[in-house]
Amino acid sequence: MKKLINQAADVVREELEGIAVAHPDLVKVHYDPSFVYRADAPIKGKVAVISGGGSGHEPMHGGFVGLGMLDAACPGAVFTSPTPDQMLEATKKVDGGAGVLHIVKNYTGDIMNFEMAADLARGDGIEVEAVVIDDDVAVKDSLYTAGRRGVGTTVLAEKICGAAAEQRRSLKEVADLCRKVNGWGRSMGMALTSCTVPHVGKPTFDLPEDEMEIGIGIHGEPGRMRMKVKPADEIVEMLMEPIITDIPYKPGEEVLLFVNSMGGTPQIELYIVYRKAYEIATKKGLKVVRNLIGPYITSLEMAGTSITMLKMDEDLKKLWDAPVKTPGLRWGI
Amino acid sequence: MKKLINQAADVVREELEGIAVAHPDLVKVHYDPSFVYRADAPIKGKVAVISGGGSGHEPMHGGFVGLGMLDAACPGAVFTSPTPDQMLEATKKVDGGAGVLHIVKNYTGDIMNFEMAADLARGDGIEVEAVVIDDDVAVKDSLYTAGRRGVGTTVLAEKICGAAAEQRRSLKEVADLCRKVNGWGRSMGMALTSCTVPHVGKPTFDLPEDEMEIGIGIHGEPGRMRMKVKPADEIVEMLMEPIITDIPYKPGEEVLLFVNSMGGTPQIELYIVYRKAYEIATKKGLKVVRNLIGPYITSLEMAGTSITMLKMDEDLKKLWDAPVKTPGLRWGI
Amino acid sequence: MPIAREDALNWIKACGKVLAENRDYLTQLDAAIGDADHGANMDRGFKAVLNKMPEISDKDIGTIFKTVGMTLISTVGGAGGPLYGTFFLQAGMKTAGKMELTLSDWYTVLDAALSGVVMRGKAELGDKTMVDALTPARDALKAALENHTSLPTALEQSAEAAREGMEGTIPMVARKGRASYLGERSAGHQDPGATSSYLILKAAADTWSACT
Amino acid sequence: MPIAREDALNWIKACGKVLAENRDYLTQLDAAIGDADHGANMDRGFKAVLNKMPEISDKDIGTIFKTVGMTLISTVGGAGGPLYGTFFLQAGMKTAGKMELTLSDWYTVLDAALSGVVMRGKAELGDKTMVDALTPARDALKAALENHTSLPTALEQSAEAAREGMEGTIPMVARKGRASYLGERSAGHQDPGATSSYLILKAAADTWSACT
Ligand SMILES: Nc1ncnc2c1ncn2[C@@H]1O[C@H](COP(=O)(O)OP(=O)(O)O)[C@@H](O)[C@H]1O
Ligand SMILES: Nc1ncnc2c1ncn2[C@@H]1O[C@H](COP(=O)(O)OP(=O)(O)O)[C@@H](O)[C@H]1O
Ligand SMILES: [Mg+2]
Ligand SMILES: [Mg+2]
Ligand SMILES: [Mg+2]
Ligand SMILES: [Mg+2]
Repeated sequence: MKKLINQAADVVREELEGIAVAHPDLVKVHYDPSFVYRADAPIKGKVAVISGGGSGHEPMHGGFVGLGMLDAACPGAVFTSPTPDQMLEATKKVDGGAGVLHIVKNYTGDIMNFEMAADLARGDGIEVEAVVIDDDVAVKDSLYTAGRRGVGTTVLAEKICGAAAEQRRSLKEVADLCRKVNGWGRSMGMALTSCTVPHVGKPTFDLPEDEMEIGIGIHGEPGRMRMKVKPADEIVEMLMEPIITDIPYKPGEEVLLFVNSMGGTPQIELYIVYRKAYEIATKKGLKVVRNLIGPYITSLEMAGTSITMLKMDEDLKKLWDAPVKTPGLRWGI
Repeated sequence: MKKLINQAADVVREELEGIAVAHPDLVKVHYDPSFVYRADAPIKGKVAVISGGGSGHEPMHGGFVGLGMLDAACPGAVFTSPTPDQMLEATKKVDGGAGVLHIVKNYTGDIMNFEMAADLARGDGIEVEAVVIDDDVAVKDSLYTAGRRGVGTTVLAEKICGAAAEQRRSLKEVADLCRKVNGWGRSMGMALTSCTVPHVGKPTFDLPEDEMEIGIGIHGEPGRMRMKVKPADEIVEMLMEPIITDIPYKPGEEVLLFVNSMGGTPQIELYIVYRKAYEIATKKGLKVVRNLIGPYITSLEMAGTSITMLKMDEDLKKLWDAPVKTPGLRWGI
Repeated sequence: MPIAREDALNWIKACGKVLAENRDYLTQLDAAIGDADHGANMDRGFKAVLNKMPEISDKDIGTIFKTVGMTLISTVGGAGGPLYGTFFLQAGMKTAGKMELTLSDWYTVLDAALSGVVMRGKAELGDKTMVDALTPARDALKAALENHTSLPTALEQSAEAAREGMEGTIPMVARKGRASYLGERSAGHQDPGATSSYLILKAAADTWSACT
Repeated sequence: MPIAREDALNWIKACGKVLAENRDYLTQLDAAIGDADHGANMDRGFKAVLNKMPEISDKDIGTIFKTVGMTLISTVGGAGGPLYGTFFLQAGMKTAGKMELTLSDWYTVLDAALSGVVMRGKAELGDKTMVDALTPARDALKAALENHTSLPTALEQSAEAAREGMEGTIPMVARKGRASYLGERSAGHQDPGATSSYLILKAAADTWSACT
């Protein structure tokens, strides 16, 4: 394993220390339990939007804390959802009296830990709503399983709900908006290489030099299937097909197209992917009105990409365009 | 070689096609000869700032075209400086009558190709100034050699000169400013892995699982020395020492600290690097007043980092903070 | 003698030891069908529990188990944290104030702990989770109780049933937890959580082999 | 017969062929001390040149060389593009309007081409560049002229001198071009540009072996 780290056990803490000295104007870091929160929190009368999850997906979530996006983010160990006390303390710290929205990715661990935290926070008199993101079309949705994973749509939901909270919408409105974004977003990802969890020290899976994994999540887990590496255009077709054939896109509709790097794939390749994804969406009659291209929800240094499409309407477009000032996403200010 | 590409020969062209459909509001793409230019170019009365270089360093330079930064960028083949006709046509396209600044990284090929282009453009009656960036302290500076490479400071110079041009400073002023930034910036980089040039199909150098290269450039070239991989903190010391002991930083001075990913190193590691670099700078009495952390001048998918420090003054701080709206760097607007 | 306070403490210590020893093994199992952290998670949690030992070494069994549960919840994270946390919290509820446990008490404890896990995770038998190891272990205890089997033998039978349940997860297609994302590809791999459950119950049988 | 227009065209074609054949070899040399593109660059450039052949097949030698130079400049990029571009532009200047070349003409051409390369790149002998192959090749031609050696033999001697010059770059520590960044580590590797220069001059000797 080659990484720019010191001890595997110190990775998350040292990363947080780096964030703390890098962005004191935007965020503060609380340790034990650890979370990143807006430097100006709590903001009186504003719904607080918070999220969390295992580390290793940077900039998500800590990099999205700031004006117009998250009020706090709780980093777990690498690929391990945070504990209830992290979410509880973060919730207490940023609650401005208007309630707190928990954006939860649909993983058993995240769900259970966040549920416990919400229960405890409610016990402390804080209004909490939790919305679960489950947008990964690589996983068959079913009542009898854990359901779909939460992936790329999470980033978009955090941006959009953060903007809505900034407008002083109510907790119920922001939570409903989050459910709408989740209902309108679909994602699928693939990997060219595995990633290496620092404390494991070797790649999570072995992938021969001529093979790839299709339908991966963001935790280095193997995908739905393994196959020979194909040209980028064919890979993009394999990702776009399940996204588009799933509800809810109809010809003529407007979409946001998000091409994400899993961490190790450089930008030159992302634009080749975007080019084809855009072509496919356009051919299906969809209007790509917004986009996002870069490493925003990663899986350590994994090479690969994920594509997310989100149906847009006027409200979503305005919320997307609203100012955001975080370490990982910034515009309009 | 595993990459999200189609044919190796089509990589740059397809990337440009992706940029064209991704950011039509910001940039346009010209093919044959190929360059990316501001959608609203030429801007009458504004000095145009342009740059170029081999592809494979994205977002540099094409991703830095837009308001407050570059007016045009010329991508060569992967790691191959562009040809004079690209720079000539780009120069003609964006000249708004106030002259054009060529920001050139100090590589023999770039120097010679850009010189030819500048001569031709001057022949066409366009005022052209060229400033060469040579900030890589890994390379001994000497009159008898090609001198230092141009690396991380290039990104900072493009941002700062772009802002100055936006203020309608004259060509001479913008060029002098660029020379000042070059004089005040120092960089050094290292690699944990090689990169693979698409048309070569295999890594440029073999690096055993427990070794790293120190003092690399941005073209997959081996570094000044190879050694066993060390903890991040020691690596950062090895990079910071030559940067700080070189002119021109004195205790009490203000600096911008730029921690760059070579492409394959994810953000979680960059913050661990930043943390230590910040600590070292602070211990030396330097005040880190601005920073930049992310993959901005890359070497395809190479894992590794480079650190750049730029001495700052009031003018540079204002120019750094000025609005910028490009695909790769955006704030204030 | 029945299972005493010290025995309960020793069991927790033994869990810490066996989970540390099997850290890489559990992680390897999790790498195949999950995210390669189960070993590290359990080890981190029980290391934190061992650090709490001085505080609870003179407490009743209920307090001991409850502290273990709280500590796991705040240090493990992932699915394992809430599930094993709930397991020990429920065990603590059934043993509040108790200074020793009989076989019948232990059955009640395991039954409540398992119910807590099921209530939290909503997994059913056959979903390829720790429930597939814990359920037969609980059932074996019940059968042993009915057959008036001795405590050590009952514990051995319970651990053996957990082992069979754990191995039984190998051919299963996961329906819960992270392995469920793999669909058919999850078959052919042993569930890491079922494995840690077996290790914990086996540690009980080993630690309490002299109890009666 | 001296070197005729067709011979000049055939040399250019031979250059295209030999550079395509040695594409990977040149890139490999460049990977060791540069950026792994010299082979691809030269091949791309000469492929573009070959596409221009129909346009220039009836032109004088000066136009042929000038067109090669312009094409290389606008398609090669890197250091190789301007250097070989200048090489052929200078060759074109010395052969403007000419329909054939004698040994003495060819010496003038190579001397001017080399001067162009030196003027553009400012490399000196021993800097580990193409200059280290081109200079002895030019000098060998001069000696051959003075010794009244036959054209084919002079060309062979010139190519052989280029080969020796090329091999002479192996122990050198680079002072110009990308290899200079490596400092001492550049020693022990043959310079890619010196190698392509040798290949080009060897192609001339091979193509023009029947000229006199
Ligand atoms: N819903 C559930 N009910 C019971 N056990 C579960 C459930 N989901 C997952 N598990 C267990 O948790 C184990 C994984 O734990 P761990 O790796 O610590 O968490 P995570 O899956 O969040 O990384 C699985 O092997 C499985 O036995
Ligand atoms: N200043 C120079 N003068 C003469 N030749 C040079 C000079 N710099 C580099 N070269 C030659 O160019 C070759 C490299 O060409 P190429 O790989 O095409 O360009 P780049 O170095 O830009 O990638 C070197 O091997 C060397 O022979
Ligand atoms: Mg996990
Ligand atoms: Mg090159
Ligand atoms: Mg796991
Ligand atoms: Mg080269």
